[in-house]
Amino acid sequence: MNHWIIAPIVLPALLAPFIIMVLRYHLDLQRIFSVAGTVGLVGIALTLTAQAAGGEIQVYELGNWPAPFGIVLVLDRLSALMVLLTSLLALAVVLYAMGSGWDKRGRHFHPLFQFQLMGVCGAFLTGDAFNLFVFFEVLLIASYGLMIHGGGPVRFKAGVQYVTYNLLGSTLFLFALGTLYSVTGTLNMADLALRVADLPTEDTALLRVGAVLLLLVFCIKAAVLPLHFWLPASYSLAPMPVAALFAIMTKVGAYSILRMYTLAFGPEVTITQGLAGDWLLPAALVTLAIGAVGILGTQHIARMVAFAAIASMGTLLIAVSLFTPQATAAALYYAVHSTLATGLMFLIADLVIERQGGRIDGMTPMPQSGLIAALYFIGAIALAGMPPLSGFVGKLLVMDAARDAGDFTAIWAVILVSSFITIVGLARAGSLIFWQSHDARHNTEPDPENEDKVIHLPPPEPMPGLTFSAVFGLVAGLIGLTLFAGPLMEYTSSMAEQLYTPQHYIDAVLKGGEQ
Amino acid sequence: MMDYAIHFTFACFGAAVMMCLWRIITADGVGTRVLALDTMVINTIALMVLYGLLLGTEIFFEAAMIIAMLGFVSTVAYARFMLRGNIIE
Amino acid sequence: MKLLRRVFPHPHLTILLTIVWVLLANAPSLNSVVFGLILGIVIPFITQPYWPDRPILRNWPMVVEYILVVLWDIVVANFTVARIILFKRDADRQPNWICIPLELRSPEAITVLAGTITMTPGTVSCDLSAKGHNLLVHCLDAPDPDAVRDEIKQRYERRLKEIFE
Amino acid sequence: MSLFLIAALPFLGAIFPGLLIRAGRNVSASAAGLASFLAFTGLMIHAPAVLRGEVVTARFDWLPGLGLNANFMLDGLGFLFATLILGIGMLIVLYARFYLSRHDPMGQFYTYLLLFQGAMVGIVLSDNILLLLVFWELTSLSSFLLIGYWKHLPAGRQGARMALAVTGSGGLAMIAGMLILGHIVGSYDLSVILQNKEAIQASPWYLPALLLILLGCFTKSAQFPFHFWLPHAMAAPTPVSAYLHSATMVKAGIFLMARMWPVLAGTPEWFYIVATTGLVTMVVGAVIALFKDDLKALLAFSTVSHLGLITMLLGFGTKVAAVAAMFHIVNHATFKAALFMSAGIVDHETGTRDIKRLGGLRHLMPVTFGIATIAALSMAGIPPLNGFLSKEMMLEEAFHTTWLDSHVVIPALAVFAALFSAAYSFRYISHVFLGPERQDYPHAPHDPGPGLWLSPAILVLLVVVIGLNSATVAGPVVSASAQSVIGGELPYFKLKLWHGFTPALYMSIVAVLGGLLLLAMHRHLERVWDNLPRPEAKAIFDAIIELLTQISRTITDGLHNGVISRYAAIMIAFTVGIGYYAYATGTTGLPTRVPLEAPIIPIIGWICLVGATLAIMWFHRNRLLSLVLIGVVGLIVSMAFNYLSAPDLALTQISVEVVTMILLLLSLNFMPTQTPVDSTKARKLRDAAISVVAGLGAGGLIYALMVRDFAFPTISGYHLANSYKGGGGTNVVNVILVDFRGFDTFGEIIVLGIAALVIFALAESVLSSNVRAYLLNRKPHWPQSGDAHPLMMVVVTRVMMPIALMVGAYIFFRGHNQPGGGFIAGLVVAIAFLMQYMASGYTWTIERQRFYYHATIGWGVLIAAATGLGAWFNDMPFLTSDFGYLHWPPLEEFEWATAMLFDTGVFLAVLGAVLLALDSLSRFAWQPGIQQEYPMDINPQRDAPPVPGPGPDTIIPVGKET
Amino acid sequence: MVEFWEIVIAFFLIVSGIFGFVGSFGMIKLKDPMSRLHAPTKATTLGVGGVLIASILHSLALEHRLSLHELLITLFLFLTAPVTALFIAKWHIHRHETPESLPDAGEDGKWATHAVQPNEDEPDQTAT
Amino acid sequence: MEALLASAVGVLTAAGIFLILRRRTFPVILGLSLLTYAVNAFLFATGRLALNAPPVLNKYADVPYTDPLPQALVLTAIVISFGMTAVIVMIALGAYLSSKDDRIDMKAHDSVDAAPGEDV
Repeated sequence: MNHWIIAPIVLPALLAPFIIMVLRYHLDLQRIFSVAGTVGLVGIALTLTAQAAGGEIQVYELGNWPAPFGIVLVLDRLSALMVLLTSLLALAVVLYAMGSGWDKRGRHFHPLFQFQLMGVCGAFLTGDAFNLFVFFEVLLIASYGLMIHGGGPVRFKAGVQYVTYNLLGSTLFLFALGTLYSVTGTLNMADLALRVADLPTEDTALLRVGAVLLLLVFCIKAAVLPLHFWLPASYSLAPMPVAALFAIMTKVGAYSILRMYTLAFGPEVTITQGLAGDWLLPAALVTLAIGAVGILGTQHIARMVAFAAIASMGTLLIAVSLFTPQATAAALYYAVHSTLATGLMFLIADLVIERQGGRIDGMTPMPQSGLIAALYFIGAIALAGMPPLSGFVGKLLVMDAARDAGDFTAIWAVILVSSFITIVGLARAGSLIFWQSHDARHNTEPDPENEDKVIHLPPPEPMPGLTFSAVFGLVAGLIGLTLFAGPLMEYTSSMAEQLYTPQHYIDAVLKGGEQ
Repeated sequence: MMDYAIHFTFACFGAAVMMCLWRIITADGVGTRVLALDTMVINTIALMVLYGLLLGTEIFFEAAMIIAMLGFVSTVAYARFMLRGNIIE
Repeated sequence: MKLLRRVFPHPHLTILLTIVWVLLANAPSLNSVVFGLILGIVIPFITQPYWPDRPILRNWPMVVEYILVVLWDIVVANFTVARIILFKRDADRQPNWICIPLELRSPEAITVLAGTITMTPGTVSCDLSAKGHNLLVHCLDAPDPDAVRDEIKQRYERRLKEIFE
Repeated sequence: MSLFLIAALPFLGAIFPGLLIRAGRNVSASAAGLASFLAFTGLMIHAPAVLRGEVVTARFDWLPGLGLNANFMLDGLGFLFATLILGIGMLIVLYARFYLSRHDPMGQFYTYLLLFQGAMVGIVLSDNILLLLVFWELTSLSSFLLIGYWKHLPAGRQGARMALAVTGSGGLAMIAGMLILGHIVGSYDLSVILQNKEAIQASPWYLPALLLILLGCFTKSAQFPFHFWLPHAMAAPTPVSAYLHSATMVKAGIFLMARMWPVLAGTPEWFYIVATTGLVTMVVGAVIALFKDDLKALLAFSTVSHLGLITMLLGFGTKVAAVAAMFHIVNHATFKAALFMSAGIVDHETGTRDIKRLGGLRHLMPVTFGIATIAALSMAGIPPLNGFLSKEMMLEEAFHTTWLDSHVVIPALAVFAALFSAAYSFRYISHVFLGPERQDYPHAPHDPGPGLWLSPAILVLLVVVIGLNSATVAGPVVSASAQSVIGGELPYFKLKLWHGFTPALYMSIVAVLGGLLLLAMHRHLERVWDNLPRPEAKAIFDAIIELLTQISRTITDGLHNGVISRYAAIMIAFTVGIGYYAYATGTTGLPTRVPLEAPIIPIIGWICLVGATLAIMWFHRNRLLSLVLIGVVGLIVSMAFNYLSAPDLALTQISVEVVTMILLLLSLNFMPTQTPVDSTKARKLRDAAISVVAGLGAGGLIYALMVRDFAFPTISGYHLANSYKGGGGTNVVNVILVDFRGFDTFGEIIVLGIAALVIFALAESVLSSNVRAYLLNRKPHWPQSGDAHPLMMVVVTRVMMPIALMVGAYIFFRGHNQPGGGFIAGLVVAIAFLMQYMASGYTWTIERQRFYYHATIGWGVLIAAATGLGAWFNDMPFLTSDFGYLHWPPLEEFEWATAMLFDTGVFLAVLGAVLLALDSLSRFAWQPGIQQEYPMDINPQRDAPPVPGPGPDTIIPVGKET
Repeated sequence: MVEFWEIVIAFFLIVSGIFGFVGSFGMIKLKDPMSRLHAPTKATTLGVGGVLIASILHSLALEHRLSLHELLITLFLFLTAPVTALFIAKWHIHRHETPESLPDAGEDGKWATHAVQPNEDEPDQTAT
Repeated sequence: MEALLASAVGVLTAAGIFLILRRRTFPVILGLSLLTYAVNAFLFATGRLALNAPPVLNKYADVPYTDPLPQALVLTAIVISFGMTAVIVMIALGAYLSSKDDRIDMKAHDSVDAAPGEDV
């Protein structure tokens, strides 16, 4: 019996209560265990990736109940990659959080962090629609805790909004699941796929409603316009390391769209035709545009990065919404890039905020800026999709994949114009924060009117070595992503191929049931 | 015979529940509202036992019992809230 | 004895709980009695810090008598009150407050008394005085408050005093 | 040397200056110089082959899936540019070493410079247009850094951003163009593309691709109307201006046009777009340059003009013009870089670059004067300098070119531009170096050391040598590069000084004489110029960017205005709309189920439910009342579950209901009890409309679902069939929860545990902030009554709590077979403890508490997980359950199941979570002074024997006996 | 025999129905809040009690098995209803009555609900 | 019966959403609770309605059972939404206490650098 599949869920699920029970008052030990757990997760994820690389789809039947009746975990290339991505990002984030001392600005950072990982990994691995809901909730509730970690009135307020919006989303999820169950009588995704394919025509309307509601739920998670409103405030007001971790959460939405809309409601299924394609692409385009506009239109670095996250989701979803193997391969590559880049940029934003407050107004001086400015520059390049980093490659891939779409001119135009606005916005912010402040420091006396705006923040992080190694780790990830774009792209292509031949998945899951 | 009696009783308690609701909505003070809610809970218990009687099943018993227990807790909580503000102090 | 006291901090409660369990199980069998007894021992053990000074019931026959009296009173009072509610005009009623000086001192006894008063329709025990020596009762229709007070003291408090003190 | 290495050397070199700067400025500069030199040497190794017309290549598959490959090739064109880049690069490294002041971070400078150099080399060596794009954008980025190098200068920052915005956007357009091009051809490799002229020019996508690519070229090469960024880039240190903005980066666009010339040129579109743009740029640049007082601005506009010239030549589309263009590239690079450096020297030594403040420097700075003069004369097109040669060729070509059937336009304008060109060149010499010496230079000027003038001197030497001996010195390179531009046979051309009395010669003479005349009239012209209304490019650009920013801000803030109700409204409306669309586009059949009858009791329940719900809407401002009404709703929903055969749900619903209500009450204690009116009528109407639509949607959907049967047999048939056989329980819902779908439940208790942790952490963080003081000084909503812990309540709780625990145990143990289970049991037990809290108060109870909630949650999750893991030892998947029967005489047999253990975990987690949440909330109300000694406030027994009544004023304090 | 039991059960049911109805009707009809407090006691006692007795009789006489767990509900109601009533009464006293409007509390001076510290409304810090 | 339940779901949804669209935290929380009832009822009803057919196996008789799966799902959903409600109540309380304002809306420019405790 191969138990590796469940390890990414069980490991954090055991670690977190252990930390709560035994290490509640020992921050140092918590840190050690948390990091060890995350490293372990990376190891597990690597193992899983290696197991999945061959193309075999592994099924884990929880409780030893056969497939459509019990819950199954399914490991294919895509889920393995997403778990790996999660663990890598998590490692960087946890190191950063320790180094910057964020984890001691409130209680229970590490347990919540582990639970969050559990939720995310579970969402990537599960093969059951309702179980997906449960893991969504796990990751959401942990994210609520992490988001308000550290407290403060504005953060709480943002927290209320975040929770409210997501509760609406969860409600919608239940409506969708109920509808799907009510029509098909199953919850297992593979079984759902089979039944959808054979559905009598009289039931199509209801099934379509269920399918589209599900899509909307995932779109909320993926921050597609006009369902993205939860993101800017919550990401920008969350502690930045947490926001960096949240970079993977939007990907959960994108992942789920890909999963459901290739497996059960795939492009060749006639009765769900036009549900995703018709509006998802325009929505993704608008998402990208609004994200880009937001980058230029904000006055705080955290909010800017939040909009950059939206923009990158826009690009990603453009590729997703094309629903072709080539585009999906591009989307997956871009997903990896955008996760790392967004995470990196949030961490950099934290470095800036800790020192300068994060306002993009050119008034607040930024001390010791050399290295951070360089890092910002790298992050901005990645986010804006400028060469030589993976953002550029990803953008090219997406544009190239879009070429076969009917309205590729619109796609290209939006991508390019958004890139332009992004570049202008990031350059503006960077020069105001890092360069203008030189001016402010050297040449002008502090403006008495703005005196009160200068925030006296706690001294910089106690362990800069850790913070910077986390940041450098992500930078290295981006560079690696660029250098090994070829092999990686091959791998994502094989993933896409696996996704677009859902029969293998269905066979693997349901054949397990006959044994 | 018994069926008629059961339905009569159903009607009585049904009417009682609705009167309680009416009281909850129209009362002038919170105290009366809580009282009406409490009464409503009690009527509901009766309804459930009746229904079990009608169907000849005991499956509703636990619910009735739990409601009897918990109705108390919530009423006390409301009252404490009105008296002291803090429910737990 | 001391050990027994520690293991069975609350014999009355243990019995009560065992009965409750058997009632819950609703199928008298050896299993449920044994199980109920185990829980009936464990639970008082867990909750004993919340019930520090436990009363002792002295007069068991009186307990039975008291219960029967109260049940009878409840039935009678129900009819009385139903008549008042259904047929008496609101203006004709004479609601009244009554103060009942208490001779009981044990909190449990006072509680039983107050509970009894409330459960017999027509009277509701509303408050204790600041040191617990008087009970405030509200009557739905009491033209003669003193009579009500005397009846309560006579019918209930006397018996309770015998039971508890 | 491999082309990879040549392209990589500058990048590798870029690492060192920054690292080595601690070792000193010389080391840093040497490292940079060495990198350039090595690359240059490597390049030169290939020189013979390239000059023979061979093409050196190096290939590496980077991202074959896309066609983005690290393919390099070195042909004549590439060689010409690479030589310029690396050669001038070395000179600039030298120059910069002495130019930069002590305070400038030199390591950074060289790093940026070499990054730029690498990017440029990459562009000219790329054999893959996507790779070229990569390097293309890299030049924009590195130039951004270089222009903004002096961070303290606002002009530098703005110039950098402007340059990035303009060239970056051009690059973006080019991406699209290149992708189209690659699509037409089917490959992104240049060598393949260059073979496919016919396919490209026949394609309907030719014009878009051409426009997009040219957009990139024009922005990069500062062609009108994108020329404005170049003068503002002059805020960069002079070495940068000399390098980027005269010799190399701005020529990237030219390079690309030359590169693409074989496939793109030769069509009318090409001619009219490129030649016209070049012509206009040439004229405009030249005119403006004459009136610039800033030395570098003058040179910048002259660069614009000359770039226009080259563009125009390429635009002509004739082979000779292409040769002339190549030749002028070389010449312009030499004299313009020298001019910039000399301007830098002047600036460096005198402290100003304002021509108005200069003059008469020829004696003070003789060396500089010499260098500048020769270079400027070359720029003016004075023989025998190299500038003359290429200008002649340009004029010659211009003379033969017709534009819209007119033979006059181009030659006339070309002469006009040349005339201005001569004029500003002369002005550069005369107004800076000639004329009387002045006394008011900011610094006392003198010639710098050789470190500064050596580089321009070398370039000037080249200017002269090429001019005198063009055929031998420049000839091979020009031919080789022209060969690779043109592709086929080279046309007949000769690089020499004297071509005879050609029209070009006359035009040249007119230009030079006219230039002198203009110089003489400069003062008057300037007055006219100053009074001329003309658009200020920077102001327009700034206004556009500012407008863009403002619009973005308006959109962003307007859209994300923090009003969650609007967000929610949008989401709901959108959802309903899309849902309806999905419904309307499908088909639905007739009802297949006979609806159940609705007797009187459900109808009453329905009335109560709807009435209570509407009342909540109506009275929602009265928060306590709404809570009471919510309680009614919960009660009825629970009843409905019971009625409709879901006893487990009913139990759960009602227990959750109570706990939720208590949580809400606890929090309401600290919040206002009334909601003020803050919605207008219209808003309410809008909200009502949205909610009604959503309600109709939800109700309609479930109705449509309920009247039809399942299309397939549901999977729950299996659950019913296997619940007892496989799961050992008769309560199928419970078996599903703890067995079939135990994993869901596992997640669910974790959710609950996390919720409690979050609440705890939040309470901690609130209580450790300054909110604590507020809480301590808070007044209650209304006066508090006396007797916080009434005697009756306490006594009843003493009996009720054990019974409630008993009920909890009962619910727990029967759960597997009858309605109940760990979850409900956990809630019931939690409520039992809650009763105790309410009865005797927080402090008193917590002192007697024997277990810790955190640990309870932890144990719960661990036990549940451990139960799951236990199956591993059986070599079964997580959560595989087992059950059996035990028989201990004289007891009857009873059942055990591992699922019970799992349920225990659920129980503990729920218990701990609920209590931790309630506990955390209760701590808000806790006051440090409250120390309760007694469980009840009034206890007559404590005072026994009764003392004669104390005075009527006796005060009973809360929770504390006097 | 069965008919007899049915009649008995029906009797209890009808009695409970009537009292349940009257209990809630009282809440509508009675005007002052204190009097309303008396109404639910009927529902609690005879109202629910009658149904429970009917239920016990039903299982005993018609299904021939002993089912006494209904007694538990009675037990709970009898235990809890007085406390509920007490609290609501206290609320009323707290809000609508003054020490003067109530009968004299004898030697204790005040009724517990009114026996608050004079400075209770002040910031609670002083409560130490 | 079906119509009753469907209309009840509709009314609960509508009322819940109406309250969610209010501008103070408390009504929003109430709205979320109502919406939770609605969705639970919805989910429950997807198993179709049945009277007196609880999914508790009867060893002695062959009786109909209603679909147990939606019930299990609703149970999970109830528990999860309880946790969520508890959290949002607490966060709302924290927001109110630390800003003395229970408006749910924020300003567009709100950012964390408003020092802790600063009134927004």
